[in-house]
Amino acid sequence: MTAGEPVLRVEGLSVRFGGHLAVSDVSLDVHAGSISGLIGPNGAGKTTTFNAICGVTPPTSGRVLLEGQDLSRASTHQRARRGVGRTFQRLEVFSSLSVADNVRVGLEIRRGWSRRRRPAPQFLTGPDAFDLDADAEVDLIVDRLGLTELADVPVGALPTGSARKVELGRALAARPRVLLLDEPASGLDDRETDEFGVLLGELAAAGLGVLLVEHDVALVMRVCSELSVLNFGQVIASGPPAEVQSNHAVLDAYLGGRDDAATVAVTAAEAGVAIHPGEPGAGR
Amino acid sequence: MDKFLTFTIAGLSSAAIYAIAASGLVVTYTTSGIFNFAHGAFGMLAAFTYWQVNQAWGVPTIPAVIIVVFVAAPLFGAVVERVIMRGIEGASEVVKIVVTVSLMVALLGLAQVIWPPDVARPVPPFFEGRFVEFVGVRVPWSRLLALVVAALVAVGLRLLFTRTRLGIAMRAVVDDRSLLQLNGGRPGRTAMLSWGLGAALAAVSGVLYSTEQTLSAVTLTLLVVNTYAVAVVGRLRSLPGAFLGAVILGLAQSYVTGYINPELTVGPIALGNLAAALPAIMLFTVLLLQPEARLRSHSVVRPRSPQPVPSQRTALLGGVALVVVLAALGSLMAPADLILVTKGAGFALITLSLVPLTGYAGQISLAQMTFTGIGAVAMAAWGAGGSPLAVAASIAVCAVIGAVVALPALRLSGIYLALATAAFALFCTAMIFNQQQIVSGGTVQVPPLSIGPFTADTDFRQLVLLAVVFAVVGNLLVWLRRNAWGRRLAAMKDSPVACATLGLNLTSTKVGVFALSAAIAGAGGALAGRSFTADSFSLPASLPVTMLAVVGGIGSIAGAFIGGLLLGAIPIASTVFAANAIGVFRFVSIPVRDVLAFTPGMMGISLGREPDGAAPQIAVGYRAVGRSVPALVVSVVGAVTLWLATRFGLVARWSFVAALLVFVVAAVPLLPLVLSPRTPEDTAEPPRRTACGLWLLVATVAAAFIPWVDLVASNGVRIVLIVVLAALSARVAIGVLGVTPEQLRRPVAPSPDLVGVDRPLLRTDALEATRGLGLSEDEFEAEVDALRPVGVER
Amino acid sequence: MTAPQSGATTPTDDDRIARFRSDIDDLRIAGSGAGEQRLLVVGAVLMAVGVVLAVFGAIMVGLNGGSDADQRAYMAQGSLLGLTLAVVGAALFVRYSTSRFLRFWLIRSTYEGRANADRVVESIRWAAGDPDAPEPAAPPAPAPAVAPAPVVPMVPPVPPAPPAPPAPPVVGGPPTGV
Amino acid sequence: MTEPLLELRGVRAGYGSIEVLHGVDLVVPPSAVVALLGPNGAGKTTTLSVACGLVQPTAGAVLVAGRNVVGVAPEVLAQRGLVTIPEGRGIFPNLTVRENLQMATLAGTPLSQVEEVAFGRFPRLAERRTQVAGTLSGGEQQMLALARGLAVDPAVLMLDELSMGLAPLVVEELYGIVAQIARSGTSILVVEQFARTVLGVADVAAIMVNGVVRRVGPPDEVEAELSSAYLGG
Repeated sequence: MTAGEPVLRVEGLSVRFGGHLAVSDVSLDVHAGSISGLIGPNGAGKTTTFNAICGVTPPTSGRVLLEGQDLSRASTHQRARRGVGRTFQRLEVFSSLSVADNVRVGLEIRRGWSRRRRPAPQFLTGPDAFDLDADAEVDLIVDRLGLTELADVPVGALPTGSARKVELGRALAARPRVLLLDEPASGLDDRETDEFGVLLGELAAAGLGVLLVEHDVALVMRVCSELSVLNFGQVIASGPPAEVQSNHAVLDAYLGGRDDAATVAVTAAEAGVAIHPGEPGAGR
Repeated sequence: MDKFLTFTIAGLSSAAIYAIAASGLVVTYTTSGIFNFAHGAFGMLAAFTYWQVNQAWGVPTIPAVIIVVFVAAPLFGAVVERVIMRGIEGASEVVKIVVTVSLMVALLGLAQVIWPPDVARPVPPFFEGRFVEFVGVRVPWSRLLALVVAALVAVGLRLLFTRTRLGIAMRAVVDDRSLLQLNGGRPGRTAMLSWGLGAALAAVSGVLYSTEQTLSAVTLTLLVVNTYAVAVVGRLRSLPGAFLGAVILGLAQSYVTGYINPELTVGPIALGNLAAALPAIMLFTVLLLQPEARLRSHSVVRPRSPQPVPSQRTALLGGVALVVVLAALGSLMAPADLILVTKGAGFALITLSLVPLTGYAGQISLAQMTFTGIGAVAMAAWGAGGSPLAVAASIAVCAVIGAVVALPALRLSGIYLALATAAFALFCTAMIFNQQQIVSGGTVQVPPLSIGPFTADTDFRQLVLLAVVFAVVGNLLVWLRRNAWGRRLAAMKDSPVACATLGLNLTSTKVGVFALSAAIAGAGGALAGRSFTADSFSLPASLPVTMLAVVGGIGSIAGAFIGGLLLGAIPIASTVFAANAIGVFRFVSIPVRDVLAFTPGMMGISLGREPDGAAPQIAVGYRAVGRSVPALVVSVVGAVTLWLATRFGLVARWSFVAALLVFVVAAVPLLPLVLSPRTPEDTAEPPRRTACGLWLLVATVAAAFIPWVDLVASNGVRIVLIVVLAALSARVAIGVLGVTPEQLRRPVAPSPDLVGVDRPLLRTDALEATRGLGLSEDEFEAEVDALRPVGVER
Repeated sequence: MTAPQSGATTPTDDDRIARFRSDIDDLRIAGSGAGEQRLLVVGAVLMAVGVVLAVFGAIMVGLNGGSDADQRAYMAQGSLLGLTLAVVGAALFVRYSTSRFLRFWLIRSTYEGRANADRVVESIRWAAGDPDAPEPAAPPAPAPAVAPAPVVPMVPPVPPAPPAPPAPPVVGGPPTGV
Repeated sequence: MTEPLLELRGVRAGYGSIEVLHGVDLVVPPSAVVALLGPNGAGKTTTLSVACGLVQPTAGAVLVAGRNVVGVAPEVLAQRGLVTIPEGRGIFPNLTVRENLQMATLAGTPLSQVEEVAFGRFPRLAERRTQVAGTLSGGEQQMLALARGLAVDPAVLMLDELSMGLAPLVVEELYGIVAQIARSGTSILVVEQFARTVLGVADVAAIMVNGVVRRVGPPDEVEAELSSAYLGG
């Protein structure tokens, strides 16, 4: 779809926790102005991939490139400053601060260092918003997310759906170049999910690269232009949604595998299970 | 060579004691997740109990050891876990630290009440007078005993944790608490056992140590700081690491004592105290070597209610009011009272230093008095004539030192900052405040500030100065909190990981706030304008600051003021209260003064659960009173009753003042909550509300019947004490209730469940009800059948 | 594939289930009643302590000895505090013992009311010719595999907050039906 | 005696202010295998946590053998025979295989019996009895977890995502064992994302979406709806 240099490129990323390989050799591209989806069953390693991209969990191997620059040595906050923004699967809002203040913190942290970075694209605030003062920019973002009436309410008192929007607004206030969204639609009702899909489209149109982890596959199919499917920490399929949807490997990943002699032999050997046609444990 | 061997053996035997103590610490920390700052106090209590049993009551050594180590100590540990620690499971780290620190202070106070420190209590070493010749060195059996016991402990713990189901279950709790439950294990019981075990190990180390050194409550309690340093080598979690740390520290201390000439000096600092400073040095070294802690997303902490930030206008008005009121009071006070109040105001400034650190940013420091001390020492050195420049320089020094101290610990989690500051306090006591060259004669005389024509050379002027400084700093903090930096601190407290992914450098932000806090504490020292004893900068003096700041309410300026007042008032109260027992206290022959010695600790323990403090809750409470008819009625009836009781001579006049104040400050604001019917989202269950109501009633009645006139001689002190009593009653009530301001704000709705029916009724409920009514099950079934349409089969 | 416990046959399984049922029946479930039970005890204890304190205070005052201050202190700490405690304890005790009784009584009456209402509704539906309505005289339809078990009719989740009667726990008329 | 051994009625539950279950009704009759299916995020694991007592529901009732057990500690239920093998391998990763089995004895089964069942059924575990469980392969870990379910003779067994991260053949073998346990009369509630693997074993299937049980029925009837529940179209 979008040609040219990806805004975020993940190359051969692996994360190992003790003996457990949570993410194994994952490569992804996210292009500016498009939404890429990352789906997969529970425990497939989606959130770990996110953590490794934004530096919360150190990867065992692999590289993360933002606009061609290697971020592998940067700390979490340095990556954020370069333009990696994210939301969290389990909400990480500032629950004692009001909605407006949550957004303002994101904005203020950005303003603290943005001079050292070339101007970032703006989202939600419209094209003429470059010289806005902080209050006006916060108001614009809050307004655009439909939270104006709740602006002074502490986020801790909000329902999940609204809190997720706050988290999104806060991430956008930092004006990232690529945004990692970890299940942003959970906790939203159907109408809110539809609105959220529209909002995502607008963000992409404004030039943001979005990597979306989401359970609501309908939403993913609707908004994403690229889709990667993760299982056992590996990318088992990627491509346009329609292609992925009809891919047998994906259906198997979600619904459970059918017998396939070749994979059975290999995987069984890996798992250290002896295959006996009949009774395996007659040891009584 | 002989000398080397001698010191090696001495070092190893103290290493053995450290190792035993540290293994107890590690066992409790890993299995219950609570770092027990009172571990040393457990050991101290055990050592004193051993003295009591063995020396005072004459029980022979072996039964005495069994009683103390195998019976009393484990029991004590288990009770502490059940009564105190279980309640703070899942609370924030600050709360856990404050509660265990409070326990340490309380135990220290308790020990001093039971075993007054002015009596020498020698404990003879085990196997006294028996030696082993070893390569020409005479080694006492007691030294060897320590080594043997340490080896036994190591082997025993290893066996426990690998061979017994109980020990394996303790490890399993760490792995996966809920899975253990699903297996049918009881984490609660496991935790009690691990605290019992921890306390027993503390007892072993305490008893062993007391036979080597003199029996002193403070020394034994502070031994725990050495233990921290030792345990940190194993990242507080590994037993072999702790044993290794113990060997390093034990040997290092022994060699330093043996080989470094105490007369040797570096600048003004004599190296005679280096051995005492070694744990701190070791702790810092180890902290520097630790890899940076991983950001944990979503650390599960009990959700707290957000605190309203006062407007700048309110803060300004409050500041002016504070200065005016204090000036007015001060001008009327007798000189003796004035000194005490001025002292209290100084403490208030020091507790204020914890507001940005603990209140805003959620970090903790146990060394605030140390920074005060550095400020005071610097001012004493440079500030002859009270130059404002010297004050600025002293404050700047504190800020810089604060930043340096915090840097290694802040990369790690909150517990390490607490450890590092505790170690720093000990280090400074040894290397600065106990140095004759720096603090001659054990006192620091801080020159009063002098700006132009104003010199704070009288107590009254000093009071006004402190009030002004408090108001200015308070306003500055409110301004900070309302602006970008303060928002960042609050955000960081709520979710560090989110801040990092927005681009905030957590370490530099934390270092900044720690430096600010150290600077304010330093200002408290530099501006105090009085003489301090070196003791007042020690770790035991710092702990109550942190504790009472949290008790007063760490999130707000007013809370800090209450905390400071408490801090000032408790020593005052214990000096002015009659040393003889009054009333029912006479029967246990405990003077009131001694009771006061361990109350601060008890307060911290009971109140640490609600770290936002009393002030905001009280403020919100008054607004709710107007909306609740029963609360209004009870308020009026209560006040009238008090007045009538006074009118008819049941209550003395000062007691009337006290009771009225307690009633108005503590009871009235909480009445709406105590009286309101229960709502579904109400977290305060009925028993807690009843307990709160009971406490308020008792506090008011007690205030009315305490014979204030006989207790205290001076009117000024009476006022201070009554205010403190009122604030405390409110604070305890809020602690008991566990309320949040929202609950007070919520309109009072009629209850759907006056008789407690709050869930769907089931067949089993009906059956139980029937049993309760005295009917048999058959009768019940018969009735059910009777209700059925004719012909329906069961 | 054989079952791990090869001897496991159906009768023992039924035994297992029966044992499980009786195990669960034996559970002492700490419902909302436990806290109240405790308060009931607290009330009783407070009463006792209060009385003891009061008597003690009275004796000490009567014996006199000591200063005026002591006298007053005893009076305060002993008698008055003791009496207060006794009164509070008694109040607690009465409050929770009544509420216990009232709750049982309410449960019973709502339970009966509900069963009654169900019966009436069923009759009406049946009378109106609703084909799904169980004939009042017939046994309830056999439960499908996942249908709610044939527990006797249930009272629905707490009646939606009726404006509650005033404070002291109802001694008015019983709620007729729900 | 058809009263269900486990029943959830109108259960609402969540974490903090986030409600995950919006009124779940579910019945596990005696000696039946009930499969709870649904896409991730639907609330299956939370449902299980409520059923075993780890999470307190904010509304509704959990009936075990007809009694409401809301508020009863999970260990008490576990000791009486409500056995749960939680998501992500129900093992203690830092304990050895033997020590893990020792933990299975907390519910009252003697160690000899637990080992006999575990090692008899999974000889591979016997070879690795001193190995730390976290270093076992995924399949072996799950066997270790399942060994507990086999050995302690549960009345109700709840399994969460037995197949997570395992190869299909291993999953099949594990479910073969589940079927055996079911045949011995234990009631089983299986939570599974990989629907096809359990449908053959289950007597009843329930599809859960967005915190409510959307459909309950025999597996073959429910299967048709699976793909729409998972892939949204």
